[in-house]
Amino acid sequence: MNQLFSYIKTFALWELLKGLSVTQRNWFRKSVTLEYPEEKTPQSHRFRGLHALRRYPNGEERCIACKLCEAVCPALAITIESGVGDDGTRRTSRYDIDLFKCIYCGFCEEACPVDAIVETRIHEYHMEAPGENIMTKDKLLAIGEKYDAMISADKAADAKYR
Amino acid sequence: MMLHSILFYVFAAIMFGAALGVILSRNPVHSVMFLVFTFFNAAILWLLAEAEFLAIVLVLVYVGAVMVLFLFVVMMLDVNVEAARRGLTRYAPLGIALALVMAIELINVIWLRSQGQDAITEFAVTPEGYSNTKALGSVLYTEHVYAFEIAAVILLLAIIAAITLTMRKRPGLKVQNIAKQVAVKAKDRVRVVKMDAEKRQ
Amino acid sequence: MPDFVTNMIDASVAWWLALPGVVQYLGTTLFKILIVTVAVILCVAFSTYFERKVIGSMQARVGPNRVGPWGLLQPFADVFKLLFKEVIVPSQSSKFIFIIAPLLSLTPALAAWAVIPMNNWFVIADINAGLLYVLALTSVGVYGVILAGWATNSKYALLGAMRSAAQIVAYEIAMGFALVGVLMAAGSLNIGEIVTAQAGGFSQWFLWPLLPLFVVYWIAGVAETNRAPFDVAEGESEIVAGFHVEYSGVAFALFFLAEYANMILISTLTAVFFLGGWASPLEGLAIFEPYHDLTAIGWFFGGGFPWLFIKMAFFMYVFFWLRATFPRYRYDQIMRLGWKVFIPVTIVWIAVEGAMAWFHFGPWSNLGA
Amino acid sequence: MSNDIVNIEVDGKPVEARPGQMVIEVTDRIGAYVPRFCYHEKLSVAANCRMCLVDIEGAPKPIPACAQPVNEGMKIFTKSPRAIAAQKATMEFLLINHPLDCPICDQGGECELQDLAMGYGRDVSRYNDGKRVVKDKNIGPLVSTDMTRCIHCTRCVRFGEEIQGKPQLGTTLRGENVVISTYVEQNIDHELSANIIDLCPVGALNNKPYRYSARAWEMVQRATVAPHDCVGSNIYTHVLRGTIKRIVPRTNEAINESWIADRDRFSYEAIYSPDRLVKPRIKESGEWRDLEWEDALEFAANALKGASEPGLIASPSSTVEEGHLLARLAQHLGTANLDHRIERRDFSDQENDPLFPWLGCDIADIEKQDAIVVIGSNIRQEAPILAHRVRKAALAGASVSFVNSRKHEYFFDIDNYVSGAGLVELLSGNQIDSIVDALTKAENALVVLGNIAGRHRAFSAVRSLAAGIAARTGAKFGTLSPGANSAGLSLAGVLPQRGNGLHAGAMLDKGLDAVLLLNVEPDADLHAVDDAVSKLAKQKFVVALTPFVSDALLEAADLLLPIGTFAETSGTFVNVEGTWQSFGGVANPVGESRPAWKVLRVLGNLVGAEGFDYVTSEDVLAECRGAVGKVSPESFSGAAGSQVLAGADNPADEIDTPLYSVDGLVRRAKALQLTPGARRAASEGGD
Amino acid sequence: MIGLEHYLTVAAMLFVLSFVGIIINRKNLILLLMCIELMLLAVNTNFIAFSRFLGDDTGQVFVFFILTVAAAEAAIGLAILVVLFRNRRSIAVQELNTLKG
Repeated sequence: MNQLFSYIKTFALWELLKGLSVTQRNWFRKSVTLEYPEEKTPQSHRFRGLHALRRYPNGEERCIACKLCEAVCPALAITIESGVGDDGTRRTSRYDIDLFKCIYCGFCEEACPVDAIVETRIHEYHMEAPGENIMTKDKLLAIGEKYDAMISADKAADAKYR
Repeated sequence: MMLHSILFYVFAAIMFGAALGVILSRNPVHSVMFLVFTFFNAAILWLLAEAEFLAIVLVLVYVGAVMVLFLFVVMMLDVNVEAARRGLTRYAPLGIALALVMAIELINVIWLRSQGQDAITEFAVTPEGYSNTKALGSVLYTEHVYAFEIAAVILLLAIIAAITLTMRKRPGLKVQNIAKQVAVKAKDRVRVVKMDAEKRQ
Repeated sequence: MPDFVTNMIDASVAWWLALPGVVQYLGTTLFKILIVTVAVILCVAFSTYFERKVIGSMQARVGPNRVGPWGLLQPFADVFKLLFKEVIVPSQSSKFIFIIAPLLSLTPALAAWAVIPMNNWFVIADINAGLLYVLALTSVGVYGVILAGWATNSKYALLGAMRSAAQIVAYEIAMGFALVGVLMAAGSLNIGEIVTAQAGGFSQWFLWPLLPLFVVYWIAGVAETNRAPFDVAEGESEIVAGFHVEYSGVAFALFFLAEYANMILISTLTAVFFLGGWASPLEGLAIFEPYHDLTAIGWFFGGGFPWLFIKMAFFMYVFFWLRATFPRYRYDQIMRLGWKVFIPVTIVWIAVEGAMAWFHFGPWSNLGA
Repeated sequence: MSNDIVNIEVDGKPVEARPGQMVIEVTDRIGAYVPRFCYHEKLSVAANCRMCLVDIEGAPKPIPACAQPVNEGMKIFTKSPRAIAAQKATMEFLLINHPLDCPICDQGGECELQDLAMGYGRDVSRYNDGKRVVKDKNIGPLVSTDMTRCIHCTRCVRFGEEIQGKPQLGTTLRGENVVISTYVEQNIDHELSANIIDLCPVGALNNKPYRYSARAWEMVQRATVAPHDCVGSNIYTHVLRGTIKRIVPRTNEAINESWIADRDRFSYEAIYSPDRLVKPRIKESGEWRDLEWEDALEFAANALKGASEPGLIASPSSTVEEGHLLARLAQHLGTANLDHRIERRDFSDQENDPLFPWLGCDIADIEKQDAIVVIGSNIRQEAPILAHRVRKAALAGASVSFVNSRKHEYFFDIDNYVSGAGLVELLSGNQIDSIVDALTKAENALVVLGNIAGRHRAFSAVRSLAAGIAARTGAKFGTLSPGANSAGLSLAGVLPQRGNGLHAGAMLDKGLDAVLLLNVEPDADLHAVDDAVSKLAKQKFVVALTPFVSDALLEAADLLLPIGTFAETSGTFVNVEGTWQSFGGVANPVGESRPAWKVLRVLGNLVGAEGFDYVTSEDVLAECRGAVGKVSPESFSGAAGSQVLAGADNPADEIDTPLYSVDGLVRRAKALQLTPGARRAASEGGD
Repeated sequence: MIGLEHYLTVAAMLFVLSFVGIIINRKNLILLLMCIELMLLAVNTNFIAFSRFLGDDTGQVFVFFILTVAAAEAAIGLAILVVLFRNRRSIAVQELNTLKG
């Protein structure tokens, strides 16, 4: 009897019709789309976007070329060359982040002993020419300077959880 | 009827060219494509001869099915083209010689024998409202019904033969029966048994 | 109306009537072809928009809404984008075949429209073996796909082409058998006659006596057009995009056009074969008889092109609905469905039809009478 | 119960030990790890870091394992709560004054203190007072100092006293104020001094040229062999993205123990010097221009093919493979004019040369000798590792004597230093009688002829005399050899006398159609020829395969082909004791330079030589080894022919190549050239 | 004016061409099969021409049967080909000599 019933169901395409009714019901549901450039979702201060290198308030670079970020980077996106700086301290002579390799995991930020490399909340950026995906030290420092206020505020907001 | 003649010559010429392509092209896939093209043109010639049913059936059966099969086989069997084409020029003289003999004989039959007789240049008269399909059907299902049955049996035979030839028995193949899987209910699989708890000894 | 305009119209009509018959015939036919082709292409353009909107709605999204009001100009934006993109021909490909393959795929999809009656007088070529012609052309459409896959010289493309070809050939048979049922019911291969055989309101449509064949035909049609859930030929999860991986720009647009033209064709054919084509469902009701000849809304009661369009649009919607609902079939399941389910079902129903005809039941009720 | 076994128990397991062994030696042997900073197996016990405290049953307090000899029945617990607590407490004390600058410390990642702090350190410091800061010292161009990080293990101090023999670092003050320093500001000055970098368990003493340029974890460690002397010290190169960042010793007790000479450690700097030749160059009508390899090789091949008897001169630091290919090439070109003995000036007795220059015994056996005589050698410069072995022998009580025209400084008791005249005169005089006596008395005695003797204008006479002394006293007789691979090249047949060819000097005097120089700088290396540069310039066509370009080469050569240095090529060196040591290329080639064996291989193809289709250097080596067969080393045993040309035995004419001038690499190593040793040599105007 | 002879001639040319094809492509089984299809096409054309010019639909019935049989032939021929290729990795005719006495 069950057998017969299930045969009838099969030939009546019952399961398929059930599926179709699900999608048809959803037709009437309100759309959840956000119209992106005009509307945006709220963003956490922990958002991990474009990277930046920070300076101390006196203008000195924070980065001390310890290469911990390079070591911790799971995507091998960071390339650092280091040497003795002009003042005899340990400094980077090259600090490149390949944005195509980067997976924005934030490990570099976590690993940094001097809070030099940070991931900002900037997530709307693009490249126009080959090679622009490489964030050089100069570019990273420039971002750090430009968005210093935002970065500091985010760091301050997160400080009590660390 | 000028139009008719022009169309005939044009498509006959194209068909001839395509047929040449079939036997001469280096790549079997191109050969198949040329053959498809030949069939198309043949279908047009048949249409010109007002055999519309067969023309369409030719396209349907040959172009749509048989040639797809050919194409399939040619593409799937990674045939060594160069090796297969070697010797093409070697046998060409023999082929052309035999072809010439044959062509002469055929032309002899077609033209020389018809010399002096009335050339048939007009289609046979068809009655008003004549439908090629209908006419063919009525002949097929009355006079030739047994042959028709036999043809059906031959086709069935061909299907079975082709399947048995190419079927590979793969032992240990696991197959799922989707319908059965979908139809199964929890209570078909699990039996919930109620039992009293045993007393501790 | 100013005189010179009426004069001009009169003059051109006179000029036209003075032309030889052959030229007049060719002219009108070309004009008809132009109308149908442009209409189909416009339909294709808006079905892409329609599809995205429908699927969007079913997924609680909005779909295209940026280009033009409600995104209505999106299809044109897409077309322009595709037109201006470079057509990349892979260096190891078979160049000539690679380029003509999209055309081979589009031509049959458009050519099949020749025999489809839009209403009781508009048909480009009213041939007797119209049904066969449609079948032949749909079976030829496979060449575009199979040659595209082969000419690309990529394993993904070839696999996609192989899948697509095998699938189309398999479903061709079920489709053909379903149409055998239709032609048994209509008693003609002429599509116009098939429509008129269904005259007399929606109760007379072949949908009812041939319900299993209708389902089979429709599903086979979905499979023929390589649409979801039968789109293994371009299954992006396994074979990237199947036969058209390497196609770009206009060449890709042609494939796109062919696919949608085929969808529209299948929708229209389903309407024609099973839903009475341009006939109105209210046709058979005597109370509406007097309104058949009303100028603006007469079609609503008596039948006309709008009904065909509405039915076609419905089936297009079902195409999108299916796509939004069902996950992709596995290849062996597709083959199983085609060979082991549909063909037996159609054969059984043809036998049933034979029985119905024997007992003068349904469409055969006035047979021999 | 025998005297030489004591039974003890470590962590509950019974263990046998030799009496007098320290506990830590036993625990190390059985793999029960005890943390330590000051203990080092090659140095004396200091027991001042207290990290190795272990729990010994019956002892009232934990006892340092490095300073506690084992006793019968001793029960040691390395992991008992008391031991662990003691170790943790020690670690906390050590960390009180250790700065938290691991991120900028070059030792970070390979730091013993860092590692042990992970295991024994607290995560929060309880120390709230000010930390101690110590001023850094400038102790020379090789070693950087960050003395604040010092934990006063005194390994460096003990190294100076015990290994160098020249204490340079020491501790001053007491308690918290203890400071390691050089007392008065001065550079450390010893050929092995940089080993303190490896010894320092923290980041106090670090590699100065390497400073801040890489981290320990990101470099790839690749083994190779040092190319600057005949010892063949085993080294590791640390390579970052194909560039050598530093070199550290690879322990091989049979050769270099765990030390390497400073020049082996720092010569890599020259690989990246601006002098590197990065593209083939050709001189056309006096003007140099760059050209492509294909064209350059064509030129070279045509010149060699067209020459009637071309001359081939290889540096003694060329690999066996290069030597073999050169010999094969010479064979094909129909010439026997090939030589690698570019420092030798007297060929009169060359027929009696042994199969290859041999030390007379294994390197490790030097320290077991009872008497050693070193003749005509500044052995600390020629082979620092051998000098260290000789010093070890002397410390063990051997009688070590020197015969040399000039006096050199050694940091151990020398039995007899005979000097002040030419070598022939010294050896044939009676000043050496007491040395002969010592040799005769000794059971194991060794006479070693050095490179000063090897470059002597009357080398054959010196050699005969020395061999005569050895034969008279029953001592072993051996020679040092220039370059890293004199032995290997002799075996590979890069010698003219085996085919009646001309040696290097004679070649250039004769004038040839084509000369091929393999890694030879005519001005600094080619001692065999006086005025080598001008003589070469007179040759018809000179092809120089060289990693470096110099004014002398630009003057002397017509075609320069850039080849890789020892780090950029694979190859094999045979050292002075006859050990074959193969190594692979470790660094990416600089510019368009190519391994020399590949260049020679292609040259072979271009001149149409047969069988030049080697794919790897291993193929070449296999063929060469097959050709050499099994050889047993032999000492020179020729007859004493002490006739000397007038003026040949002139001490002023002896050539003593300074420590940091032995080859092109060392001469271009920036840091080495800044050392006191190099500056001293320069101010003396030595060569 | 197009007459029966025209059709017959076209068919004859097609037939001869396919014959040449069989001879020069005698090593390639697939092409042999295709040439045979071509021959059948020529024959079919003749049938249709005769049928139309003589006004007898039986000719077209013959074509119908020939199409049927040719489809069957092609299916079996290709099946054999596939099996052959699977077993020998080659479809060269000259290598199929294991049945030689």
